[in-house]
Amino acid sequence: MFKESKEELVNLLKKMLQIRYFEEKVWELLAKNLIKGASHIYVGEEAVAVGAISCLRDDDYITSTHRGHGHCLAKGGEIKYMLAELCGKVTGYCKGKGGSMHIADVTKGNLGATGIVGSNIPVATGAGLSIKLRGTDQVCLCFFGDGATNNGVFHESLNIASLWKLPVIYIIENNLYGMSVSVEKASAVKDLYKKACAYNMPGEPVDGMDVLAVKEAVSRAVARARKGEGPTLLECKTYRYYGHSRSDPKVYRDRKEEEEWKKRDPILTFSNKLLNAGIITPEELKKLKEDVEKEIAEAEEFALSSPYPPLEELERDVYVEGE
Amino acid sequence: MFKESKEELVNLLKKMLQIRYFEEKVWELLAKNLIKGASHIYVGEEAVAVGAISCLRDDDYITSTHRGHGHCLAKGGEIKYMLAELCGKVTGYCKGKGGSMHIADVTKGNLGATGIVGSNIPVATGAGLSIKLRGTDQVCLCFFGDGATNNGVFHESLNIASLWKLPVIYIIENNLYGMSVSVEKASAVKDLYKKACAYNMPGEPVDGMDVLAVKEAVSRAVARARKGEGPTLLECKTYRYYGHSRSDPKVYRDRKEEEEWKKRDPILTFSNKLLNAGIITPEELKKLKEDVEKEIAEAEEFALSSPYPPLEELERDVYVEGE
Amino acid sequence: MRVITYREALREALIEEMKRDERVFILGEDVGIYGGAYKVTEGLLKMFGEERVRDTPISEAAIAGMATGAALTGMRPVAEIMYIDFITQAMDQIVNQAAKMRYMFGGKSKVPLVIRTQGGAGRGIAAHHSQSLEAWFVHVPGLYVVMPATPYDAKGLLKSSIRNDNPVMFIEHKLLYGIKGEVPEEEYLVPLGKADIKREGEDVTLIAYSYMLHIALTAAQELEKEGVSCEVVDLRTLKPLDKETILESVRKTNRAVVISEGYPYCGMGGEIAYQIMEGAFDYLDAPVIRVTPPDAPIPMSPPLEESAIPSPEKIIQAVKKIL
Amino acid sequence: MRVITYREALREALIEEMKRDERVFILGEDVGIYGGAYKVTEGLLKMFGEERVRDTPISEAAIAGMATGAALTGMRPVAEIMYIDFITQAMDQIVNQAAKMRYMFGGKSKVPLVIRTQGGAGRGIAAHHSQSLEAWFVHVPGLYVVMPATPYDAKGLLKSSIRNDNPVMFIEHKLLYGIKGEVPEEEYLVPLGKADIKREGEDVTLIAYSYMLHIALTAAQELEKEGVSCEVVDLRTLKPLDKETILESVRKTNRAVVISEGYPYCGMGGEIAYQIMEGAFDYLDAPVIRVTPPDAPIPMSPPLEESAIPSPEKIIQAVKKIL
Ligand SMILES: Cc1ncc(C[n+]2csc(CCOP(=O)(O)OP(=O)(O)O)c2C)c(N)n1
Ligand SMILES: Cc1ncc(C[n+]2csc(CCOP(=O)(O)OP(=O)(O)O)c2C)c(N)n1
Ligand SMILES: [Mg+2]
Ligand SMILES: [Mg+2]
Repeated sequence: MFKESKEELVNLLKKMLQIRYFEEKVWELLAKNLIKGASHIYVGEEAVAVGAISCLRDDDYITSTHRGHGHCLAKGGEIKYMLAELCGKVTGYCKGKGGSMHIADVTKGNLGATGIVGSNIPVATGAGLSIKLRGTDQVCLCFFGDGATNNGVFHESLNIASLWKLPVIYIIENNLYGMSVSVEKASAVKDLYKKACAYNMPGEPVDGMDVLAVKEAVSRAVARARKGEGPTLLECKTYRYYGHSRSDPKVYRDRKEEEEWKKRDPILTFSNKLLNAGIITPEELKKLKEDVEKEIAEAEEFALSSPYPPLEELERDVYVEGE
Repeated sequence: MFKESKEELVNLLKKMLQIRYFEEKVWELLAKNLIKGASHIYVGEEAVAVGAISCLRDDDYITSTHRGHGHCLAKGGEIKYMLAELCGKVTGYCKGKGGSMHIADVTKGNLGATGIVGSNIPVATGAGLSIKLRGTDQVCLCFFGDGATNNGVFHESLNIASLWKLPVIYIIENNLYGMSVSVEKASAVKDLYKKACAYNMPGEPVDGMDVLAVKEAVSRAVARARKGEGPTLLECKTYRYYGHSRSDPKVYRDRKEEEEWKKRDPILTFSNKLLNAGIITPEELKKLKEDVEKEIAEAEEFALSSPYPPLEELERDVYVEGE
Repeated sequence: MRVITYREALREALIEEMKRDERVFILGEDVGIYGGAYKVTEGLLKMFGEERVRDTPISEAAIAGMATGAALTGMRPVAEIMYIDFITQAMDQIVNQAAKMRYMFGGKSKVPLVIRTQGGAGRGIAAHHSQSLEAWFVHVPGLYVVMPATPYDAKGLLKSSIRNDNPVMFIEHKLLYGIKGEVPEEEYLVPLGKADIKREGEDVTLIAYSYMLHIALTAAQELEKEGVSCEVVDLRTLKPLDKETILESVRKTNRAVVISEGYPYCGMGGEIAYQIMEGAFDYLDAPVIRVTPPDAPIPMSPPLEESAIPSPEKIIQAVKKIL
Repeated sequence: MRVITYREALREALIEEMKRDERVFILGEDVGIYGGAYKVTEGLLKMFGEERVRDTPISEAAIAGMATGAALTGMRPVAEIMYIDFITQAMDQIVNQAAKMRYMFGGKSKVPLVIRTQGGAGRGIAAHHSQSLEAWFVHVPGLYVVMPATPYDAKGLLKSSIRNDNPVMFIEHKLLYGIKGEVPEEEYLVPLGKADIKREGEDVTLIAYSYMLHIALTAAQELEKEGVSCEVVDLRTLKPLDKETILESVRKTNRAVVISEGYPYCGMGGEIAYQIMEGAFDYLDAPVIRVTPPDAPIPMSPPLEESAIPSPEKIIQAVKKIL
């Protein structure tokens, strides 16, 4: 029934749980004002980051977005350093300078989240070019939202990636809205994968609530890319459960739509699948959840007790020194 | 055989001749250094501007490009003011401040040429929005080259125009090259009209060497736009005979390709058609050419004898005064 | 007098001008049902309908370009760019098209548009959502730059900006939306290009604008306790600059400190300092000093961010240095 | 010593660095067979092949963004933006991505890229092809800004820029490509961040860079005839700025004029003037004066254009004003 080993399957579930609980913790800390600033919550979309990044090797790249916690975690980010970063602590991945919207761990191939919608698309394309020039068989996954597909850099980048057959997989996380504006109102083409037609590139819709479907589609695209056959555009249809950011009252969508999507919750459906197939037992699932909860609690402890960066950090890291 | 009256047909031919002779004069004056700066010559592409703009009313708009003399002339620009502008004279359309790349006659609905490739595309889209908001049945023709279709503003604009059903006709002047870079090397999709697929917009190829074919396609698109049915993307396949600019040695294409295209010269083929159909006589054609030549000579006289703007003009027109 | 917030004042200005002139319309991201990221356009969709309050896709270049095209053809758009940080994607349309068209076209066109945007740090949202980029626009000929600090000025200046026939960059500050101040019920305008003395004093002139005005006023209060009398000039309009009011004040106090939240180099601080040196060198008893953030991006970490922004203490230090 | 042109010097630098380090590659519009709009990359395609000398579509944002992504992942791209005027389309990628990544990511990444571009007026190509926008980049933390005036400096600075680990804006001048100067056969570097005294003098310091250096030197020659001894400082690198060399000169001469071809407000002239006031106020016998074009776009008309650009006469006038 499953191509994957138990270990792989449990790992997929675990990563999704980690993201879910991490985000819920973030939401809580935002409410308590222990995290300042903005955080865009990935809850509901876990299957996309986890399924997609499960196809990668450690030396592959991703570029992420303002809604980037899930990508970071799936690419091997450690929860405690992530949470510390969101709290602006010196122990965070970026010494607290980046925060939620700029979380990055370049050493793990996470080329960074960005606060500017779409701006990671040319960067990912450049990473693809770099791979090609260096002659390795790495790939780069480029995540972005439905809203980003209407930005000019999407167009410029996909055109070039296709021309030059760059090993980049462009993954649209279509959660139906860019802030308050629905895909209906923002994109002349409603099935976003169809935009690939303008770039002579394969485009494909994917059930973004099904981690294995995502894994399957991305792994095919990755295989193509590794063979030098060029980029792919994948549209993962998914849903963000929370508001765009904490201050969003979600007046632009109705509760019924939310309920419909939640019935297809990626974690719920996948864990049920594993239970039904006898891959895991209810006890194992319970244990898994407890483990992740514990991990999150430890990370919270770590993040909250970590110091802020010293004020000298303000002017450091602007330039590479000693040139 | 022709839907058009003799007067209309002769007018099309005359406009094409005016552009051709105008451009040849410009080339000559550039060589003599009587025109400074850059001028991008439209020779070979006359059928596009003339055929397209013949579908417009006086109150319709166009937006033009760095290769904009043909558009300006076809939209009712007077040759002497155009040539004066290229020479930087105060009698020119822009008092000599704009020159070749910024020639405009807003009063005639020519919203201007631009030196930045693609930058007129959002402007045309805004003119379309303005028309819609004001509730008139005007339209806007937006001209740009094959190269411009790879710029992000093309994507953003066409998406919005389609969403909002704006009365804009996007006309690609596909002359096979953007400077030295061929469509093959610059665009992942080789038939540029197909890019319309990403915007849920009709797209159509047009023989850009045939003034009546252009007229036919554009008039259909204009009719759609006037009825509120939205934008169209037309790809006029054409060829620029000269180099990109005066300094271009054309090493990126071969002379044979040039010869092939010249066999389909828009003026030659159209005047032969009119002669063969007996619409005009050889004498009329000869007379027409002489008239145009004379007009150009007069314009040259006007432009060269006109004064430069006084130095006070340098700081004028930056702002609307008296606010 | 009635007391309302800066946000409400802006909203009133928009409503009044939209009622007064049907050519005025709004376009931008999430300006409709969402009411704008900072809720300035809240309720306007209901009041004026979807035609005049237009949600756009995430297409900053097209937003600015469409506003330009619409303004050029008789409308008076008020475009919103959600954060000034994103204006980096719209620079060509603002700087090369909107700002230069009138000049390039020999004074024969006008582009009456307002771009509302907001900048500034203080919310812990890091380097892509905290910039103060006004200097870029002051640099460019053809633009007005307006940055109100109080509800009264916000309303009166926005109304004047909408009525002005030039392209106006109207830059709000994210920390100002909630501040309250007196605003008359009856209609009024605040003229563009006029600075305002917000506090009279004898010993030193503090020159500030936008959020920094309040920091300067706090510093002035503190300094008063130590017997130093500060005159505080609120620029309100950065371009065109009210040089006379500045120079008059400095001729009286013989000392000046300029406070700006923008990056230091080639910023507004140095500009004002230069103009004072040029216009009142013989009156200066000490160098004019600027107080700005350091030459570094804005960090997320709260203590670092706080230390980046000019504070009353830093202003006081600067004043003491030149006393 | 051997005499070659500025263009040849740049070309040699590119060739030497591409031979030295295979991570170095070139991308941009018409850099291949065309050899670049100003022929700096002529012959490089033949020498290094299509992989390392890459013609791109007209996609400025993607060019800058790809360079960023490639630099972030181990390559050392030299991207060409044909005219600095077009960089308006690439601002987000340069300013928000390339410049800020290192800081946002807590110093854990580097972006070693060079953006070669050229600016300046003097060729009669009007407002979209004649700007000097260096001030925008000096404003932004995280970038280097380099503007050589001589063949010697052009070669040595370009080589240093390519070897530098920071993003460097390398801005050439269209009127300089043909000028000749001595350039050694053997390899050398010119350090970034060091100004150069191109002429020693006693009475007044002229501070200039790029093409304006030559205008300043001409003015100095003229002034010498009238018994005024000018020291001429060539900034070479605008950021980081060699404040010490400037201040040292002014402490000797007690007077300074800054010459810049950029727009006046928030430009380099005021910036240097400010830094002199701050660092050497007590040495100043007169205000520091800037000589720049007026606050207007660059007009096409030759006499107007000429009158826009700082000339030896204008510099002489400025010097006389403060003597
Ligand atoms: C260039 C730019 N424009 C606007 C914004 C403000 N903004 C932040 S997220 C967002 C919506 C993005 O929508 P989408 O791409 O679908 O991603 P999602 O938030 O749904 O994951 C907007 C408009 C931005 N950050 N950058
Ligand atoms: C944004 C921008 N990039 C580059 C250029 C330089 N440039 C001027 S014309 C041109 C080629 C344009 O090609 P195309 O759009 O096909 O128009 P054509 O010249 O063939 O009519 C280029 C690259 C420019 N003017 N603007
Ligand atoms: Mg979305
Ligand atoms: Mg072309």
